[in-house]
Amino acid sequence: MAETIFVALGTIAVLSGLLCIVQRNALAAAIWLVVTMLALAGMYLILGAPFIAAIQVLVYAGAVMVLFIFVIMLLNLSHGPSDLRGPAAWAGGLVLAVALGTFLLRLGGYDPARLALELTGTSDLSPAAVFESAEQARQLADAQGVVGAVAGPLFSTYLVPFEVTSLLLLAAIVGAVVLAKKRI
Amino acid sequence: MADMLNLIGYQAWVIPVLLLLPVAGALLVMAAPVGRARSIALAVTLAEFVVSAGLWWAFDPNGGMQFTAMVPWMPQWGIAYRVGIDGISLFMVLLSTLMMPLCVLGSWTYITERERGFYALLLVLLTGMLGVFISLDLFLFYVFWEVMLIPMYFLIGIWGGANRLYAAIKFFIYTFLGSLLMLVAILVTVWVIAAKSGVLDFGYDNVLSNAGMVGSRAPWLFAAFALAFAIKVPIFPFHTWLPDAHVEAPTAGSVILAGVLLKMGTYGFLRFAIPFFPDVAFSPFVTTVAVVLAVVGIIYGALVAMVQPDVKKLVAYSSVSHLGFVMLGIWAATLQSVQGALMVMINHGLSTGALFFLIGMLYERRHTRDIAAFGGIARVVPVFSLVFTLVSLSSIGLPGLNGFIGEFLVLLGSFGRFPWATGIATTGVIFAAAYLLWALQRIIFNKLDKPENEQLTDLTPRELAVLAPLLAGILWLGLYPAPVLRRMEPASRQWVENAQRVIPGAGMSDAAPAPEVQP
Amino acid sequence: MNPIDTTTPIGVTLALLPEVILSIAALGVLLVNAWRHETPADGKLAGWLSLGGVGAAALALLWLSINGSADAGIPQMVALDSYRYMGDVLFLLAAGASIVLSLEYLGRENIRGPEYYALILLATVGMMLLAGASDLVLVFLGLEVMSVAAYVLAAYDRRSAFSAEAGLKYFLIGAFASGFLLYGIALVYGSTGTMNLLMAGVQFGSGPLPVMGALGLCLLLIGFLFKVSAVPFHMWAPDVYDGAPTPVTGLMATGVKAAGFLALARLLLVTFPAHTALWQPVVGILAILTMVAGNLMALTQRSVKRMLAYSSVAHAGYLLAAVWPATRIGAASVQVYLLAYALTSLAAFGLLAALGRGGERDLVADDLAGLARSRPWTAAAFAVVLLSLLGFPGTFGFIGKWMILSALVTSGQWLIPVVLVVASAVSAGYYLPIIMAMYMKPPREGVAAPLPLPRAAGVVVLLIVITIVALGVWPSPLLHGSMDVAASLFNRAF
Amino acid sequence: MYVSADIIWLAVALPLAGFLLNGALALWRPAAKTAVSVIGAGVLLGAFAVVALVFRSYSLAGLPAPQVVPLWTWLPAGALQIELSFLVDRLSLVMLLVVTGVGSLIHLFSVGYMRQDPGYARYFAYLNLFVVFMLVLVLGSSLPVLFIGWEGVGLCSYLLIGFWYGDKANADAGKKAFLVNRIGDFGFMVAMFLLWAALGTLDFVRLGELAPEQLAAGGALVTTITLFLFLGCAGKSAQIPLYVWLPDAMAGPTPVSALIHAATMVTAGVYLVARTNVLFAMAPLSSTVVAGVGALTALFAATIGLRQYDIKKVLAYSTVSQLGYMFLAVGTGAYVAGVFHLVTHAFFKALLFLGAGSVIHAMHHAYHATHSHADPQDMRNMGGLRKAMPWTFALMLIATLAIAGIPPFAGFFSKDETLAAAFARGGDIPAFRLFWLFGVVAAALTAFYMARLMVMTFFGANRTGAEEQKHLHEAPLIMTAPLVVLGILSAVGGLLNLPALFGGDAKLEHWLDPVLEGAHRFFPLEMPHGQTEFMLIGLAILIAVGGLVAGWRVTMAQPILPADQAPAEVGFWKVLYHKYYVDEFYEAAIVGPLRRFSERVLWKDVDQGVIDRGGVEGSAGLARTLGWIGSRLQTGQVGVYLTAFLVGALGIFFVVMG
Amino acid sequence: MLLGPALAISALLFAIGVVGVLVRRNAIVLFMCIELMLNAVNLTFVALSRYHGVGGQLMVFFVMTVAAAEAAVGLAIILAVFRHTTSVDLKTNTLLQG
Repeated sequence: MAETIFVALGTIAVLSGLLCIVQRNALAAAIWLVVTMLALAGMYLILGAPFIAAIQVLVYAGAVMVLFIFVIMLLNLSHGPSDLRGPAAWAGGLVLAVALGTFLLRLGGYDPARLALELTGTSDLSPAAVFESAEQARQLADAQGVVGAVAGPLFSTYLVPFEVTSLLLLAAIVGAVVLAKKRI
Repeated sequence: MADMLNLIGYQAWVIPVLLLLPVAGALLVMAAPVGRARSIALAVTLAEFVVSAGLWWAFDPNGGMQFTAMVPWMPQWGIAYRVGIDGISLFMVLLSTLMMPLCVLGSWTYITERERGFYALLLVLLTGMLGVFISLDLFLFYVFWEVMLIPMYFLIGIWGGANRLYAAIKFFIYTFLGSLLMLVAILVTVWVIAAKSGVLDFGYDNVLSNAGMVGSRAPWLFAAFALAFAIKVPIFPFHTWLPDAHVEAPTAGSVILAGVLLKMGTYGFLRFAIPFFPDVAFSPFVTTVAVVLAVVGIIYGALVAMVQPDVKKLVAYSSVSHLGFVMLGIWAATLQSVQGALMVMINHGLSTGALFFLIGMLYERRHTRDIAAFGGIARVVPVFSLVFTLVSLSSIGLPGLNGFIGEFLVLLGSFGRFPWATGIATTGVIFAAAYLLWALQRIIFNKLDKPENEQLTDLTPRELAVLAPLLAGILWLGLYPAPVLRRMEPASRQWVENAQRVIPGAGMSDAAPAPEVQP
Repeated sequence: MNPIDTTTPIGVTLALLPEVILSIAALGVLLVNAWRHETPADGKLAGWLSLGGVGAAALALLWLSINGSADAGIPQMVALDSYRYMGDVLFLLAAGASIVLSLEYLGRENIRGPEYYALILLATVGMMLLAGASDLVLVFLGLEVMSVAAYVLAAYDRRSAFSAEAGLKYFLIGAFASGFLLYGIALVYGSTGTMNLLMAGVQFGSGPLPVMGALGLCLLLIGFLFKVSAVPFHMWAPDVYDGAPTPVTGLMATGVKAAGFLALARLLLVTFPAHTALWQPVVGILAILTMVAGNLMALTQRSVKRMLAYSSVAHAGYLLAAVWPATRIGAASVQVYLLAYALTSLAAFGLLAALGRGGERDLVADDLAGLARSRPWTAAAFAVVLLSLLGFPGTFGFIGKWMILSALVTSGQWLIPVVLVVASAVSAGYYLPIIMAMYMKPPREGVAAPLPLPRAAGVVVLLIVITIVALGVWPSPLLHGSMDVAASLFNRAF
Repeated sequence: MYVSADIIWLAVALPLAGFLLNGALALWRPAAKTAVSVIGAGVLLGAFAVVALVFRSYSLAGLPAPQVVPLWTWLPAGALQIELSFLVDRLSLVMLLVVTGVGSLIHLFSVGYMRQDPGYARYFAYLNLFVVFMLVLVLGSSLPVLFIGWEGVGLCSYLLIGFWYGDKANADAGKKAFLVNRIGDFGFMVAMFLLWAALGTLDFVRLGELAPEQLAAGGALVTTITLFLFLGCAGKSAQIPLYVWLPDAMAGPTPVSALIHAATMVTAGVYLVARTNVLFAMAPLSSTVVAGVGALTALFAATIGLRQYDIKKVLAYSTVSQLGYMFLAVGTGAYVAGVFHLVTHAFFKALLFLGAGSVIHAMHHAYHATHSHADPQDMRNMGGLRKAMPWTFALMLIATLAIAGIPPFAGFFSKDETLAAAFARGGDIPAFRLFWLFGVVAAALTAFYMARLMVMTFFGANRTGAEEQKHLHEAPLIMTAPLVVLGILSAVGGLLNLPALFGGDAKLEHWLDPVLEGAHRFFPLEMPHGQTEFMLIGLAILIAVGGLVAGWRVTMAQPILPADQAPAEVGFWKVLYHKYYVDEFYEAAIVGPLRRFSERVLWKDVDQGVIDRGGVEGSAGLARTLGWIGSRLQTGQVGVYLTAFLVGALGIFFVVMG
Repeated sequence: MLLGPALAISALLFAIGVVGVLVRRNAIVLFMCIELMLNAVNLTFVALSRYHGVGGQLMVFFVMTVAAAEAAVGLAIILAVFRHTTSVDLKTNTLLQG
């Protein structure tokens, strides 16, 4: 059941992603991108990452994409001429992307058993045994709540990166302000 | 004399002084007022010459490497300041120190702008050249080898002729490319030895005794060394930087280029490329290539020189021809041919240096080097003509003058090994006479038919002072080269013995030749 | 002797002291700017303040390198090793020099906004994190901090369409490359279960890489090769270097590139040391391509700045060649060359910034004609710098190339060294014309001599030139040190 | 007074001092002509005195062994130890006497002849220097030392031919002489190298010892060596094919022609063959070549001499022809005959040249007085000069008889000996019969053209011009006195080696015997005796007289017109007048193509084209073009950049993932 | 058992993003395609974090922050460019070239 939904959501994500890149209208493209993101959020949920799914909707689809749409409308880009390149670019792009995709799609052949095998180097251990610790950690985290499961490591192991994001945002804000303010 | 020098500890300080004095002089020149630049430069170069002259007596003709010194520089990397002089480098050093004061004096009134820079660069150049000849550490050698490029580049580029920029960059890149490949070869050689012997040492002796460890890489390494030196020599077909550089350089630059710089190439072969990889150098293939190129250079240089309308270019191409003799002598690897090659190196420095001085003097008077612009000037400038003729004859190889000594020894020594090549090379004496005499005729003989030539003034005392030492050298080495030959003989003999060890079928040259028949 | 306990917050703070100080300095600058941001003098004040921050960070770094020495056990997010400290020295140097060079430049080019200096500081923090990170998370974040600041700096000249376009190109391609890098991180994470560089390396072991790990390696390589502007990922570099304000170009060409290289080298040597067979061909081929293409294209440039931009691409090629051997001496040569290149390049861009007069974008070699007479010291400095870039003996640049060649040769490589030296010879074809213009061509009629270097910039350039020459003549201690530093990457007590 | 041979260095040092002094005067005091005269001629007389002293001591002591006078070590290089030392032996003493003796006379003559020339001091400096080198050549104890002199005399010849360098033709002639000589020197050098490679010595004494031991007589090696050596001789002594420089060399002052291009330098080749007679004797093939070339040259040059009008050109071709005789002699193995002819030729040819100089001197003054630009050397402008210049006429007549081979004048004996030897050698090697025939014909032609010369110059009506005639005068005493001495020598020179047939004791032959030991051993020659000898002598006299008479009759038969009115030559005469077009052939076949090849192919095409534009600038251009293409890809389009990015990314995937 | 499909979908999305980057000229749309690529990678992280613990999820969290920061800066830059050329079409923004 979960798998069916997962694949369906995946199909939606891929299709709307495709629609996003072929839409002449920038605004429509943005909307299709939002659809992809929402589909991805659903998939995160199925994959057992409810917190990520939530902020995917809130931050990504909600905030970031709104910013995009805002700028598109600010610059009045939705009525301009098409920005799609010609057939040559399409052909080239497709060839390159297909080549890239064939390499990356080899990842589709992974299942937990193979992952476990590659990780441990033996097939003696079952995937469940190999990933047992992760499973236990998740169960423990479930007990602490959706947020707690993420927040714990965030403020311990990942404290430094977390602090660095603040620097990142600071730089972004300063930069955006400097570049975007009218008066210089 | 030698005792007196010992008394003042000459052996110990001569090389450092030789290396540092010019640099100090250069700083002094830069710091002094413009008007004093040339005097200071002259004083410094003369002092340098006087200091180096002591080598003549202090040098033990029967000793090997002398005046050696070693100061660690980058100890972990096996790099040190290691220097020394032997019979091969002794005369290169003396030649350099002799030419430099003459160059200063020869530029006395010709260089009128940015004098300080000019003389400072000349002095730095001197250090660079001496460094190349006395380095016994490959890293040190490479540094000097390259560093000397810069002053020459500036000398050509700033004080050169109309097309100086082209010539300067051509000179630089040509040489630079070759020497960079040599750098790779140096590194490979030393590191391979280090890997096999466990000793990382850029010292000459280490490389010399262990170069066999490079194994099958030797041909490539030799090729890289050889390319760098071949460009410098220059060997056909790597010679085309030479005419441009010579023609565009100011007189002093041409003199140094011809007198000393070109010898670095042949010196490199003698000191590094061949002793390191004798098996490669004397393999049939390489020998064939080297000898063929040497002979081609001799003939080709002479023929092309013959048809040059620009007298400086003519002399430049003649250098290609002369250096061909050196290459031939080196590869013949007999005592006579190698000593001859060394003599050609010295003689070419004296004769061609003098020729460039003379051409420069002519140029300062007429501001042209076009042979066709002259003619019949012997009548108005007899002393000039006399000197010019004498120097030309020396360059032609007239016996009794220095040029003959070297060429004769080279050819004599090479004939046994390469009869055909030497035979063809000997025709070079015909062509040499052809191009120089023809030029001589068109410049100083024939009818004095250009009115502007009638006002030419003869050599001034200063110009005579520049030429006199060279003329003295030309006559001295032509008539009594024995002291020079004796000083270079032990080193040459050592070199030849090492070389002949790997030459198939070569006996020691000094053994009496086998009789053809026993009646 | 490891007084820093990185399991405690205070320990982490101490371990990151230089970064922390720089961040605080950035905040301080912003704070001061909130009130004072009107006149050029305010800009200078911000500049000096941030320079003070750099100085303080340097002191902290000194303290750290004396006291903090090395990690015990597995490094957490940030490595505590001399490799990181060495990188930090480089970044602080680049930042300090860029700041000093910007002081007059911004006023002259009429670039307003003292936030500029805060962004330089933040970019520097990003570099330090990127090069010092021992966890892919921090690699990514450090890279992004550095990049975001750099995007803004590139576009900082709001009056210049060039600057804006440079920012746009840098941003778009940079973000694109980040995607690849991120994918690579994900796959390494998937393949090993950890994002710690060392742990991942241990996990990969010495057997063949699984498909996921190999794909991850590819993607990471792509991400980093973009950052270091290796051919064919280099095409943004000339445009961006050209369009950005010159001191920023200097920072990008030195600091950003150095951070990329240091992180790349750390990644390859710590995480993939056993899989040289996979990545050495890539690095080798791209090193050759980069050296050749960078030098050839630099040859055709008229604008000095753009020429230096291509030259910077070429130097990336040399550095890639230094990464190739994956040995201790190789790692040492990466550092030595980075330092050599950074110093030289900073001086070059600094001089370029000072020589241009409003819109130095189009400064061509002939504009420098006769400089040796009007400004002999400037010309001499520029000449030394160019010779060092060329790798001429007697300069630091030569020592760098010497190291790289040594490293390659000891690994039995000969093709890359040969290409390297031939490419160097080609590079003489574009460095020399500048020297020629300065020394061998007469000044152009009716063109006033360029202004003298601003005092602060002059001091910086002078110091750099002295260092270049001094290290060119007496590199022994530095070489020795670099070998020790390189050892910190290899000799992990485990 | 007995003197050791060691003082022979003085004979060289004196002219050297003369050269230095005169050279200094030439540069700084060119007007001090008296000093120049005293120094220039004085040093030569001094040298002659020294040589005479040594000769006397030597002959009194009856020393057969050569004396080596070492000066200093010149070229020490391992086994090669070349001393700068002089070899005083019987052969060199003969040459020394000729060189200093005839040289002194010519120096004296020059004092009068060149007095008016502005380059007087320079002239004497060169002339003294020439003597220095000639003496070194003669005295050199080894091939390299001889080579110093060998090249040195070439240099002086070059300088003196081009003495009046203001005229391009003269400068050209000097250069040509040097270059052609250089071709010969090439052979000389190769011969030295071969000898060194084969024997390990270049010293004459050692050569004489080692060659018979270590070389195979008649072997390829010794043949090669001698052939190369002969190439050198052919250059210096103007033999086919290298004779072309000598006629042009007449551009120099006439005393120079007498000294260098008749009496001394050009005979150096003959001297060298005689010096290395062991080698030549060991190589019969080479000897045959030498004789053949000599005979052919004798004939060939004589034919050209038939149709020349320039008095000096006639003498020049005559010299070439006579040198051919000498080579015929030495090639035959009659070394004594060769040297004998060398000596007598020195006397009479010097006399002829000086006589011609005297005539030219007179003609020049005559034309100078009237400012005419006619050629003072063209015999068509002369005629009837015997009245104006009786002394000159008489002395030249003696010389003519001597060269034509009329007994008892000097030339008869030497020439006869040569021809007889060739005839005798014909017994073993038939080719020599042909050479003999050449020699005989050449002898007839010699007599013919000499008669023609005398007739055109001294007989018939004067063609100089009405006004000019009055200015024709006999030369001053300083010029005629040397002529007289030479005239006596030409008349009685035959006594030097008077054969037994005429009651002589063949002095020269006995004198030279020790020198020629090796030759006798390997290449013995049995001279004809009795009837054959008489027959040959008779034939020789007949031929000589016949030639003279024919020359007289043919020349007198037609009226001679002055040069400016003379008709153009036709038919074979034209070919002869143009010297068989050999110069033109050399120019068209060798010199011109070589120059064009050097300029167009080597310089323009190879050097500037292939190497410089193709290789050097081509690679620079290639780099630039590649760079340009690269930067064309740099379009500024982000799309392009991203595409390149992806291509690179895929490349990495391919490399890593395979 | 969703690992394989998740990774495949992620790869597909990534490739689609790449195609988009290659075929669009509008800077904003191009940037959106890059966002698509980042989202694709996020899916990989989440799928993997199921087996390797929470680190992957945290990485996604950081990526979103980065995306936000980039969006702010990127859009500001686009605005700045727009101010100069009144176009966000990359075809017209080629001042720097050669």
